[in-house]
Amino acid sequence: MTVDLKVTFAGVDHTNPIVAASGTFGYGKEFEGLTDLSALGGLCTKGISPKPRAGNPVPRICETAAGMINSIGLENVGVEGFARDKLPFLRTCGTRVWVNFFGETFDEYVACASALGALAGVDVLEMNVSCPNIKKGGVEFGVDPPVLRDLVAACRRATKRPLVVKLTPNVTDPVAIARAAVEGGADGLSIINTITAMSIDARRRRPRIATGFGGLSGPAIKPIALRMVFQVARAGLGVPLSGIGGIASGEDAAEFLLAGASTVQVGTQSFVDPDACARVARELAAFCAEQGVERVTDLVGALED
Amino acid sequence: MTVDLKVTFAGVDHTNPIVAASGTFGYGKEFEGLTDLSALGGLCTKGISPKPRAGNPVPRICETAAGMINSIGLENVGVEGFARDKLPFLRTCGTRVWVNFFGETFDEYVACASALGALAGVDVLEMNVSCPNIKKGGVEFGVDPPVLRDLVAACRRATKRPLVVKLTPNVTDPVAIARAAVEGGADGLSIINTITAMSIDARRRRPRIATGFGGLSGPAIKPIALRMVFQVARAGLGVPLSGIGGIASGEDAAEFLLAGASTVQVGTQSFVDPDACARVARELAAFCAEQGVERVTDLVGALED
Amino acid sequence: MQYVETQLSENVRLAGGYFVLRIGGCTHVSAARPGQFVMLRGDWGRDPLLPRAFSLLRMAAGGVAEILVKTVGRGSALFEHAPPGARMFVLGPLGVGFPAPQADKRDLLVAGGVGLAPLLFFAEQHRGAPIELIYGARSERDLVLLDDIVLSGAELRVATEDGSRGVKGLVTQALEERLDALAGGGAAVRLLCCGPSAMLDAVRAIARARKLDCLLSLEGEMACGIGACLGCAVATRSRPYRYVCKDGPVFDAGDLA
Amino acid sequence: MQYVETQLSENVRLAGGYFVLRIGGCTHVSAARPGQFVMLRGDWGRDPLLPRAFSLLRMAAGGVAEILVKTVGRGSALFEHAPPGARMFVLGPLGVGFPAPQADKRDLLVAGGVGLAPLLFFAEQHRGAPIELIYGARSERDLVLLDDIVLSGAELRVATEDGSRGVKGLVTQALEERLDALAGGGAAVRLLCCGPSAMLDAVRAIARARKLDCLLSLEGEMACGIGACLGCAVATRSRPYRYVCKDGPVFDAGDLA
Ligand SMILES: Cc1cc2nc3c(=O)[nH]c(=O)nc-3n(C[C@H](O)[C@H](O)[C@H](O)COP(=O)(O)OP(=O)(O)OC[C@H]3O[C@@H](n4cnc5c(N)ncnc54)[C@H](O)[C@@H]3O)c2cc1C
Ligand SMILES: Cc1cc2nc3c(=O)[nH]c(=O)nc-3n(C[C@H](O)[C@H](O)[C@H](O)COP(=O)(O)OP(=O)(O)OC[C@H]3O[C@@H](n4cnc5c(N)ncnc54)[C@H](O)[C@@H]3O)c2cc1C
Ligand SMILES: Cc1cc2nc3c(=O)[nH]c(=O)nc-3n(C[C@H](O)[C@H](O)[C@H](O)COP(=O)(O)O)c2cc1C
Ligand SMILES: Cc1cc2nc3c(=O)[nH]c(=O)nc-3n(C[C@H](O)[C@H](O)[C@H](O)COP(=O)(O)O)c2cc1C
Ligand code: FES
Ligand code: FES
Repeated sequence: MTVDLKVTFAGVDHTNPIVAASGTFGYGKEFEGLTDLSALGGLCTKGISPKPRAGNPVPRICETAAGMINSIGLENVGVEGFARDKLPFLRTCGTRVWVNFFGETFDEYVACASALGALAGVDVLEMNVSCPNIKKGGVEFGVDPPVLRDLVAACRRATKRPLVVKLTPNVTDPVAIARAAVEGGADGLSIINTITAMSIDARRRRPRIATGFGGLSGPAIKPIALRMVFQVARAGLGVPLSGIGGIASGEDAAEFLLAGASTVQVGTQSFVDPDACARVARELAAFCAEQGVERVTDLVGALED
Repeated sequence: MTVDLKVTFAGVDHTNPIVAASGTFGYGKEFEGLTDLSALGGLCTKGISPKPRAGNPVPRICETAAGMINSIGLENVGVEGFARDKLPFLRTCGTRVWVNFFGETFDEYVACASALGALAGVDVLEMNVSCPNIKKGGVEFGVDPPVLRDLVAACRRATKRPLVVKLTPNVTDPVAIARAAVEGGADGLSIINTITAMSIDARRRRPRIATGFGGLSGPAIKPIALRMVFQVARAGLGVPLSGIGGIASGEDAAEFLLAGASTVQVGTQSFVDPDACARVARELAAFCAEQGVERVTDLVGALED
Repeated sequence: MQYVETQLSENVRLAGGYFVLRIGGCTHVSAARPGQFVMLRGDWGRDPLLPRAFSLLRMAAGGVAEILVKTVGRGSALFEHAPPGARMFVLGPLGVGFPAPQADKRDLLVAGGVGLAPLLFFAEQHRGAPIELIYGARSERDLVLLDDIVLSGAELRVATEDGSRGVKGLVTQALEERLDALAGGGAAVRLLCCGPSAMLDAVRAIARARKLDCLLSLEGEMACGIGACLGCAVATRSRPYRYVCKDGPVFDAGDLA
Repeated sequence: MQYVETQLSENVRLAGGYFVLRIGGCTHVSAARPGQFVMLRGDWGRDPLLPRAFSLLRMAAGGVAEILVKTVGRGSALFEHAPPGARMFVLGPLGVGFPAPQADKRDLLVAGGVGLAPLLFFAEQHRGAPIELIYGARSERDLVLLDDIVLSGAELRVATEDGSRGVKGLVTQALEERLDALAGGGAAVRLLCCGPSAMLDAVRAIARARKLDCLLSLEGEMACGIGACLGCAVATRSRPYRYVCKDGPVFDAGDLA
């Protein structure tokens, strides 16, 4: 049985629903020779800011049970460096190019959306709103519905590209946050970013991450991510969802599709196995074939409950 | 080196900081012959409601990466059954008796606090506020600061026993919630309860838990729990904290103490190894000895950051 | 009773994806009765987190516990690849096993898949008692340990869905035929059954229709195996819920709700 | 390059909690140079989640990769207990190794703990070159593979903190003494060092003071080993950060910030 894996997400067609998650796939080039990049539905870059950033001091990562914490500090080459050094390669990969971006201020977000949206070869803009809002005492932009709505609306006005908002899971009510993003004009939602977490070295009496807190990712968070995707899907906000969190197999991907996502992103698993995205795509195809699912889109939201 | 493991929590002295977490240790009796109950600092019972409850349909549990989801449905013998059939044994265990309780309404909470608080042999009352508030459309009592403050205040008036409030982690701002509980009169805070989560059987296209959502526990959530304990500890609310979430070893316990907890609870690990609580207590003593820590209380909040 | 750390002695590959784990150092389980189970963990990290329940296939000399496993998920796959010498953690014996044969009854054991394990144990333990074993599988290559069954002295009948061995059809058809053949439609028969849940349901229906004593060994989602997590609940007539790990895994079919 | 699934051939226990894993089926790593490393995972679930980096000790005939491990945490403990036949997943060779000996320089290798591995590999690979190895440990029983070092032809000096073997004192004292004894304070010497970070720092300071070429093999928190996670950053003079897995693990001491 041949399975049709094609999906359209935020108006952009993808050869399959598997997208490499931001910050876990470098700028694509890092995985050349380690996997077949054209086997991916899409590839999301490391988060880009207006200016280059050197990132946080080490230690930046530590392992936890079935997961890891990172505080890379959004190290990136900046908009210009990206356009000059990274995008040309990405355009040759035979996969959809998602560009993740962020700012430290409202204006930086808008500048980034505008500049990146103007680059040919950028298929989808993904807005990372899990960054500390300096004006509001460092609380994430993404936790306050009115702030988020305005921020998304401003970015929305700055570009015509498909604009996907990546939600933070560190909230009481993900649906309220999702609704605010959609009201602001989001074409899709990515769910979820990392969960704020901490690890302590009891012998050294210090946090294992230089910055104290970091973001938890990996299989450990999958059940939380799946719950949030399902909650938002059930709210019927009218935009497609990209499910993220601990996906490591085709069956994991299918679970997110059933919960209501129409693309899924593979993050931490690419560290465990650089071929993970392509393998998940293969396994998803095999899963569909085994289950007699002709079009992968038939899985989307097909959970019986 | 002999290590002094004694702690005082909410005015009650404990032989060591290790408490068996609610819902993971039955009513104590289940572990007779499987571990030395008198080696525990305390033992928290399954959550008690005014009337007995049969609990949820099966499947009630499923495994996830380094964790599990449960939706037992707060099955319990009710206040009367507890006083008659369970408490007499608990009083003979040589450990502090924590009684966890909950209600479906405001009045049920108060009735429970009052009835349980009147029983001799109950050392600590632990209030589970992660239950759906039927009046508010099933949202947990514990996510709304004003509601929580009033609920705690009402229970506070109903009993003189030490009253510890067990916080839900499903919130944007754990400090705001913690503050509300303390304003209501809590003598201590237990942090955290399970995180709302979901698991899907992709082949059967159904949630793996009969009720759809359930609570995630185990090592997977430890980094989130540790972060929340640290956040609340740093806020300096003036009440002691009991750290909970994925604790499986003496070193895990030490991490929570360093983050600011003065007792810790071992939950899911008792399913992996019925001797876990006693083992964690032994390992914590060995850790202190190795580190030259004379009094376990010296670890509390001693993180350098 | 505590988890005992020990080592895998042998990992015997059988047909059809089945294998037998022979675990040494299990003298603490030696007194186990057929139908009882152990909780088993391998030498892995915190994932899979929970131990797995396995009915005992037999207790061999020198404290070697044997269990019959088929790979279905993550835990069993890790056991499948565990080489001799791999560390194992074993708690048991747990639960309530099958009651011994009764003087006036013929025991008809009905087995499917890994459900063969406790029933073969029963047959071996009660050698000489009037025991028959009806063993069903999809196809001949899913049948395992046939020699052991024969050696146990149990009268063996095989049913395969594709007819590649024994009677063609479901094990329940073979059961009905056998009951029809027995005096009084098998009135002096007791059914002991372990296998997939569809099979348990079908056997239970037959027992109800023919008013036969029937004991079923159930599975259930287990976290602890010791009655603490309340995960393995099963609805019964005598109480709202009983627990597979404490009150079972063997239940009187008549008590199931 | 992909993770290759293979099996542990042998798990050789050495003194002091050290052991050597001999992993068959590693022809893909055969061309590895001393100082390069592999990412290794065992047959466990999703915890520990991440692979572990190990410098190669040597590549033996028939594609057998050898690594020297000491148990310090969860991953190494699982490897310690892995019996022959256990599944292993190996990615490599990764990173940049030690540059080959230079005609006009004497190589002084300074090793501590598992840091011996890449340096012994270097000595074996460059048999005949003027190589000396100064090997430090707390005590005699923490010294491993001494015979192999001698066989490699490297001139061996041992320093133990308790004086139970070789010179009493830290490895850096032995290094300073040796440099003093060499013509021109060791001006025609290149230092290659791998060991605990305190040792690396001390050797770096000596190299700086004496203006010697110095190459250090660093460790760092790694998730991926391929330059993707940006976890293994190390601050350098030439760029704000370089990465242990891509740009190292061997760095010119002069470039470290
Ligand atoms: C009392 C008792 C006795 C048991 N005795 C045996 C025995 O003798 N031999 C044996 O092999 N197993 C036995 N089991 C089942 C065993 O405990 C495990 O559930 C089984 O090995 C699957 O575990 P896993 O980790 O491989 O699968 P998991 O990773 O836990 O599950 C993977 C997938 O398989 C499904 N699944 C889980 N269990 C089963 C099952 N039993 N049949 C079909 N699908 C399943 C799950 O829903 C999931 O989709 C027994 C269980 C109980 C409760
Ligand atoms: C390039 C490179 C090469 C390496 N080569 C080798 C090698 O040849 N042989 C070898 O045994 N290891 C080597 N390591 C280290 C190895 O990758 C693991 O970090 C080490 O085995 C510990 O892993 P673990 O899972 O046992 O400990 P973890 O569970 O990851 O950590 C447990 C505890 O040990 C601490 N810890 C972690 N690593 C070390 C360490 N290296 N020394 C002291 N404490 C530590 C952690 O902070 C933590 O407190 C190398 C690392 C790198 C980056
Ligand atoms: C090392 C690392 C770096 C990340 N960087 C970014 C980033 O720059 N922008 C972003 O939106 N998300 C970032 N993320 C979050 C991931 O894209 C993803 O949402 C999260 O890791 C959960 O998915 P996973 O469990 O599959 O890893 C990063 C995650 C990791 C582990
Ligand atoms: C099966 C199960 C039942 C539980 N029942 C209760 C309960 O009745 N009341 C309560 O406050 N918490 C209950 N909890 C939550 C635990 O007490 C604990 O807060 C949580 O499991 C996190 O700790 P852990 O990771 O160590 O398990 C339950 C947890 C589990 C796994
Ligand atoms: S398995 Fe926990 S109560 Fe039965
Ligand atoms: S280990 Fe990931 S970048 Fe070096």
